[in-house]
Amino acid sequence: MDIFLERLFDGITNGTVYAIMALALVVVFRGTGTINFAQGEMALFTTYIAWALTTQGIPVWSAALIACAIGFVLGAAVERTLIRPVRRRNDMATLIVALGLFTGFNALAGLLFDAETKTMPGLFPGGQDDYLAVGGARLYFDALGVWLVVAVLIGLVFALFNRTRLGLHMRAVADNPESAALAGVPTGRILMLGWGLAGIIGSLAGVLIAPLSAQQLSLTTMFPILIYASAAALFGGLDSPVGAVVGGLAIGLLEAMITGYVDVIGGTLQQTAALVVIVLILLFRPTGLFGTRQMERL
Amino acid sequence: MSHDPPPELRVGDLTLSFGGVTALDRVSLTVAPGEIRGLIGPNGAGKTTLFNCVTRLYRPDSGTITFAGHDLLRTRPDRIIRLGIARTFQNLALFPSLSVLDNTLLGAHSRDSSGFTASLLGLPGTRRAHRALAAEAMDILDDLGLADVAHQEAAGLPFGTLKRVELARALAGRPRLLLLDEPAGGLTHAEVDELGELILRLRAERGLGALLVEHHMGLVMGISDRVVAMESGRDIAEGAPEDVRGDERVLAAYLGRTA
Amino acid sequence: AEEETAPGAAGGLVTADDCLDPDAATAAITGTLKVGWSAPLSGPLAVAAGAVIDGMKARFAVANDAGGIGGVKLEVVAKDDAFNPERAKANVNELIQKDGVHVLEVFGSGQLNAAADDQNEACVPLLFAQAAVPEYRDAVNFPWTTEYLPSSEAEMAVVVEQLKKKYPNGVKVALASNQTESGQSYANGFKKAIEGTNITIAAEAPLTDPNAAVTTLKESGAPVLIDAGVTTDCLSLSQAVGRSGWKPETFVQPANCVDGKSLYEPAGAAADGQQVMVWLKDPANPIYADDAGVKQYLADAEKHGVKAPLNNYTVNGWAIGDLMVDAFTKAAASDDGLSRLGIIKVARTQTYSPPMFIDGIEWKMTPETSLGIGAFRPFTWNAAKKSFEPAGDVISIAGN
Amino acid sequence: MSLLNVTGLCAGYGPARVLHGLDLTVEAGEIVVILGANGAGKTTTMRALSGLIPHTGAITLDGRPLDALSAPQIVAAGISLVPQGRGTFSHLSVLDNLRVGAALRKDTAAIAADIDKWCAIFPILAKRAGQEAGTLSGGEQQMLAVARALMSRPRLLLCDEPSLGLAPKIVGELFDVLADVNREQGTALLLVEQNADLALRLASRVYLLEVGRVIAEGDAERFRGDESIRRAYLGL
Amino acid sequence: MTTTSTEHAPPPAPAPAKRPRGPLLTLVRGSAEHRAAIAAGPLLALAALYLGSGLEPFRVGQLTSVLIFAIAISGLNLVTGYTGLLSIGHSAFFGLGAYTTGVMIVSYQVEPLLTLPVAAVLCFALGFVVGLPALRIRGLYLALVTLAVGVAFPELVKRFTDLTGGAAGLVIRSRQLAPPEWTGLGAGQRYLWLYWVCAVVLITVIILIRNLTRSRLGKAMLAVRDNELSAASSGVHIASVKTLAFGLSGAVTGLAGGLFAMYVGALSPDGSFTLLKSIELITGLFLGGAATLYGPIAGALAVVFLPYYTADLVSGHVSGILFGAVLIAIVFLMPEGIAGRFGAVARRLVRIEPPPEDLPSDPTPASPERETTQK
Ligand SMILES: Nc1ncnc2c1ncn2[C@@H]1O[C@H](COP(=O)(O)OP(=O)(O)OP(=O)(O)O)[C@@H](O)[C@H]1O
Ligand SMILES: Nc1ncnc2c1ncn2[C@@H]1O[C@H](COP(=O)(O)OP(=O)(O)OP(=O)(O)O)[C@@H](O)[C@H]1O
Ligand SMILES: [Mg+2]
Ligand SMILES: [Mg+2]
Repeated sequence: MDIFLERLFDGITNGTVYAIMALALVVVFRGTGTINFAQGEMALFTTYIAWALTTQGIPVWSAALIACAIGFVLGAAVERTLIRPVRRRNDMATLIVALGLFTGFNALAGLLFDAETKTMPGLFPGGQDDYLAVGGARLYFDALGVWLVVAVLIGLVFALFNRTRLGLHMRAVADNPESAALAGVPTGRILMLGWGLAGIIGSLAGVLIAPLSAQQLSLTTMFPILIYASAAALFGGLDSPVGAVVGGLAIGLLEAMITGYVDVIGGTLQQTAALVVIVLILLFRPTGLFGTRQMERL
Repeated sequence: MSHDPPPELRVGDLTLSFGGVTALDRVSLTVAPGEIRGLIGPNGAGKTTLFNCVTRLYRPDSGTITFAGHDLLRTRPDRIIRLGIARTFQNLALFPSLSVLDNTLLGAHSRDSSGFTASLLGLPGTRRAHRALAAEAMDILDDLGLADVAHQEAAGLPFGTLKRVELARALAGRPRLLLLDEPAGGLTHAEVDELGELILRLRAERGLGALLVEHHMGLVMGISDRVVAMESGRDIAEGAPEDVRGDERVLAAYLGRTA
Repeated sequence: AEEETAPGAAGGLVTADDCLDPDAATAAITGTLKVGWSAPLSGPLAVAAGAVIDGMKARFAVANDAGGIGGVKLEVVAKDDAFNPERAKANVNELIQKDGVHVLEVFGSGQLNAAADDQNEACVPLLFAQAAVPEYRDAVNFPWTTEYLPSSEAEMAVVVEQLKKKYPNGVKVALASNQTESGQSYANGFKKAIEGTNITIAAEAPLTDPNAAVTTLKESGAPVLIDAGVTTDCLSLSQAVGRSGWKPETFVQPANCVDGKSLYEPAGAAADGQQVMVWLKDPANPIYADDAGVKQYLADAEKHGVKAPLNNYTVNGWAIGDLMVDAFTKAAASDDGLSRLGIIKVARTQTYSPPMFIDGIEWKMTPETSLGIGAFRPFTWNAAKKSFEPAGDVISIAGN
Repeated sequence: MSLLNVTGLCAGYGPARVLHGLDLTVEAGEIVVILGANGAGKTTTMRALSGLIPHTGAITLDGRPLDALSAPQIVAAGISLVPQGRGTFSHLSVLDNLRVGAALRKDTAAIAADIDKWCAIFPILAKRAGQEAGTLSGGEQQMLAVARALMSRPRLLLCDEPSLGLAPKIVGELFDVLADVNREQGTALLLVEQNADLALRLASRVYLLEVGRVIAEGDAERFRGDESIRRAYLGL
Repeated sequence: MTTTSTEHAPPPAPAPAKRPRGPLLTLVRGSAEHRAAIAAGPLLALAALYLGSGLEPFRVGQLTSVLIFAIAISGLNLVTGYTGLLSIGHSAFFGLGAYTTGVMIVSYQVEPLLTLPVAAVLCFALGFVVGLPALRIRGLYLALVTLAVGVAFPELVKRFTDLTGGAAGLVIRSRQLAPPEWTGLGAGQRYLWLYWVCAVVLITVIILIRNLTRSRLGKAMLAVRDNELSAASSGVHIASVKTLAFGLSGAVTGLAGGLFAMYVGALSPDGSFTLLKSIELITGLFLGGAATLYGPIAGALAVVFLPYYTADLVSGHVSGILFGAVLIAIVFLMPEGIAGRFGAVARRLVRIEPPPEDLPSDPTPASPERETTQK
């Protein structure tokens, strides 16, 4: 039983890591209708900044807040200067700009902070004795902390989109920017805000993830996470914050359980297996678990 | 082909609902070969939904649709046109990045029988076949006054022009039955008249039937042999244009005082 | 089955006869001797590769200050391959054809694989490659190539030697393996080394997710944990082990985990007692405070502005530089003189103990075996003192 | 001073020029209709006035130049457009579509009242309130588009073929509604309409467009009555 | 370019009546000059190839990798450019092709060239299978399916160590790649042999794709990209178009993979066949110009030489930053891709007019770029 619990906790923790990044993707998608492939590397960059601040004696919570603020500015600035001018031309231009940013931010982090692995202090107590014993398994506070943050975040994002005017305007802009402008929605500001908010979530994700990640904080920390976060977001249904979290948890749990219990697949194929399961599910729910069914009317 | 049953469209007790909205409610209707049948009804009556069922974009909850003896509900969407039914779309469903000519040629897709390998190798036969289709498409464009824009991308053309491109594409499939969803939308008076003449001429020349959804009363009443009126997914009146025009329920639900 | 032999492998002795351009291979090198690197200068491995090159450059600077190799100065030309085999191949060809380097060096085994044929045909020695692929320890097929990193098999043989001593009646082992090439060659090396012993593998788990791996391995109840991983696994595995509340009796980390400051200290108590096989002196370790080689190294490193003198990669780069200088010097004194042929002939038979190698460990190449490093000294991490402590004498597998 | 004053308006798409120096005025509270054949540039005019495409020439609203304003700023200045092809937010509910229409307004209570009002005028909107707008029928979406544009309570409403796809009865009702809005709120209207008869009945003045130029203008009265004009320009 | 500046005022005014200057050259379609111009293209290309072969061997090597990438990107172009289905899994096709060739040469001593058709066929099959979910799953959700394939490939290679050499990789020794005798090339001129093989394959691929895009299937692919439902109503069988597009795309990219195996000789699952390779291909495709015939060549040049020169110019991480910046700059300067841009310039300089009688003799516009410009 306790080994099952341990795997469960492992899976949930990994899953929340994917989920939180997936949330950032969903915010950009819902707010602007694009997928930001550079999200992970932007988060990596701000996490490095947070790390650098902690080495200057700044408490980790303050460092995280500063990183979030920088993430906001960075996201907004990138949208305004790099994304917006090309967004209208075609989707693929946006994709390439994002890939350029992906390379650029990664290299910039490498240049400013060098490529060596950093140890990022956690926001929550992460010592070897900071755990709750649950049925013989250990539930560490830092993992629990991330669970909680994700729970709060999903609530906030959900409320933003469904309960506030800002959220309504973001959805309108993502749906049809021209009509939104014709309705008086300041589309530019909304797009910037969307990317800024995603920047905040991404930064928070980075700061939370780095201490838990097997790779700690290094130039390769975020890429695999972004991949699984994208998978999670798609699985959940791209425009659904709840879906992002469920998708993230599903991938994390699938990975943990497949590694743990399916011997044939065990060693090398658990990521493949997790994705294959997801694809199979998608065959039955082609627009993700919680995605709105894209009804095409002609 | 001579022993084919006449291409008659029969819709029987067609029902489809989306969640709480019943878009079609036991609609029945036939379009005889070569008949021009008007279909009118208030907004949201289910006219487009009926088209979508016939062309298999929607799957009805119950009911039957047959055309020339074929059960359309067991026919793949891309096979519909091979049976001889082509349609236009109310809100334009063109291929924006393709030229007007290519848009039209796609309407003839099902008639292009060039083999895959042959076209990959660029064999002369396939080129000839292709050229023949292109020439035919050009004729249609000429007919519709679209020759000037044949090589322009569809994106960026005025709405009225695009409506005609829709029609050109449908005609390129050499259908036996045309489903026209508000073809006069965005056309000027003069153009509407031309459209009416064109439809009549097509029937005369090719024996083409049409199911015409239109809010332009002049056009529907002017060229339809018979008219069906729908409301809230049901057929409420049927008959000669004058009779339907005078029907109480049609007046109340659809025509209002402007009629 | 192949009867053909590669150019220059006549009876195990390197010659330039079959080279595309034999004269160039035997021509005396004058002016400057260029060592061309293809290495990941960008991306996640940039720091490691950069440190190795930095160390080598410093050692060359020392040699140049001392007059070079009989007046010939040493120079390093480095090109970025972003750890990508196809770019490494292109780099190596460009280094040979355009930059006219005399000696090559690459970082990574995929990169070595991509470069080895071209470089052997061109008869440009590729010395002390940063890789450990068994194939290139073969002087017949790859006469112009030598590798620096000790073979995983050798290292694991030493580890198993240790285990046999500690557990004469056999023991169950939990094996955590990384799914990359070096991880797999460690794992395979270990499996090979335990053949015929009564050491058995109780569980094996991939390191893709360290927590999940530990959960599985801990469940097996094995008292010994072997990490068949790469540098990035060292710390994460200790942390995962610590968190799981598991205390393996013996926990062996791979040799590339020797960086105490970054890979052991952060794990705190969890890393205590972990064992690692070492061949280089750690300039930061107090036990070498009085070591002449280390003192000289630190002084020279400072003088030539080495960025991270305490970093294990820098020390490695320095040691390789040292080995190269030794080889070049011996070549200059040989019959073939300081030529590409002279250099490779020396490199294939070189025996030398760089001052930064742990005393008792030497670099040894013979026409029969091209092992290079064949001995290690076990160390254990002392978490309280935050340093490595020797855990026995140098163990050698050279000769068996 | 006119409410809307347009002089020398030139606009186009990329290198292609569509409007070649258009002059046009709309007085406060007036209803003006633009007629013209397919491709004459009617939609382009509307888009330029709304700030959707770049232009040269001068546009003023109540004497205030609009040329430097972005589309949302033009809405704030009091101009609202019902675009051709409707441009509803297809993945937003009908209600949310209407709410977005009031993006610039702060008077929450009045917004709610306006939503109720439009739902009463177009009962289908109330019936479909929670449904995604993209699933509405063509005509239903057209009603939604008009209602949404009016949610911003503009001083000048631009309508690009508002009757497109509407049932005759609804067309009649829509023109009544527009007349009401014009009368009650003093909203000026600039219409583009293919249904010339209907438009001429509503409008007081007419502009006739041909390949990006005004070729005739005058009182609707005159156009309505003059057979030769009707035949020459309107093909009636 | 339809700039619809909705927010940032003031919208730039259109250049006042500055009609683009008249073309330098006007050709009548079908005239002798027009034919000469059409023939000049291939001749120039052949001349360029011939000149390239005379460069230093390492340069020829670089050009060989350009040719290989051009083939791989052409494959991706079929499914992503023409059919509009974003694939992040093409690294798997590239890898499967490479490993097919590698395994056949190393384990079964098959003549290298004979492995290429096998690689293409296997990759066609894989593509076909990947295309199957495309029948139900669309848009970005489909990208997830391709992502799964991309992630799976290296994992599978590692899993089947006996066949593939696993994580340690698979090495084809250069003696197994010697040029055949009839070429008269020595073992040391292997690089030239491979260069010409790649050139021939690329030319063949381009011709086939050109024919394809003008054929019924090609038009159907574009129609599916633009509007799936209406394509279906026009009689296009979406399912077979998508699966065929994926299959052909996979086959072409797999062919490139096979050539790549011969070029690099060393295959490692983590080195050349990860998602990063897919990203490289996507980058090349869009830099070069999606849905254009020659875009993949321009893209391949960019993918090979951009990092090369940025790494030459500045070292280490700065080169990464520079690379990212150049990528973005290209998108800003040439949103339709390099080939798209050149096509536009060329069309401005040279106009092709229909013959006076305006018979629709050749319905396809003179420039292959024109019919396929991105939305
Ligand atoms: N996919 C769908 N989901 C929900 N409701 C739908 C869907 N498709 C159609 N409807 C509803 O079905 C009803 C019929 O729509 P339909 O488009 O057939 O009307 P129509 O008769 O063509 O009207 P119009 O004249 O306005 O085009 C409408 O009320 C519409 O809201
Ligand atoms: N996005 C665009 N890109 C390029 N050209 C365009 C674009 N939109 C319109 N045009 C061109 O501008 C001209 C005027 O078009 P516009 O849409 O303004 O006409 P219209 O008078 O509204 O016609 P309709 O009555 O058919 O709606 C047409 O020649 C058209 O081709
Ligand atoms: Mg309809
Ligand atoms: Mg218009």
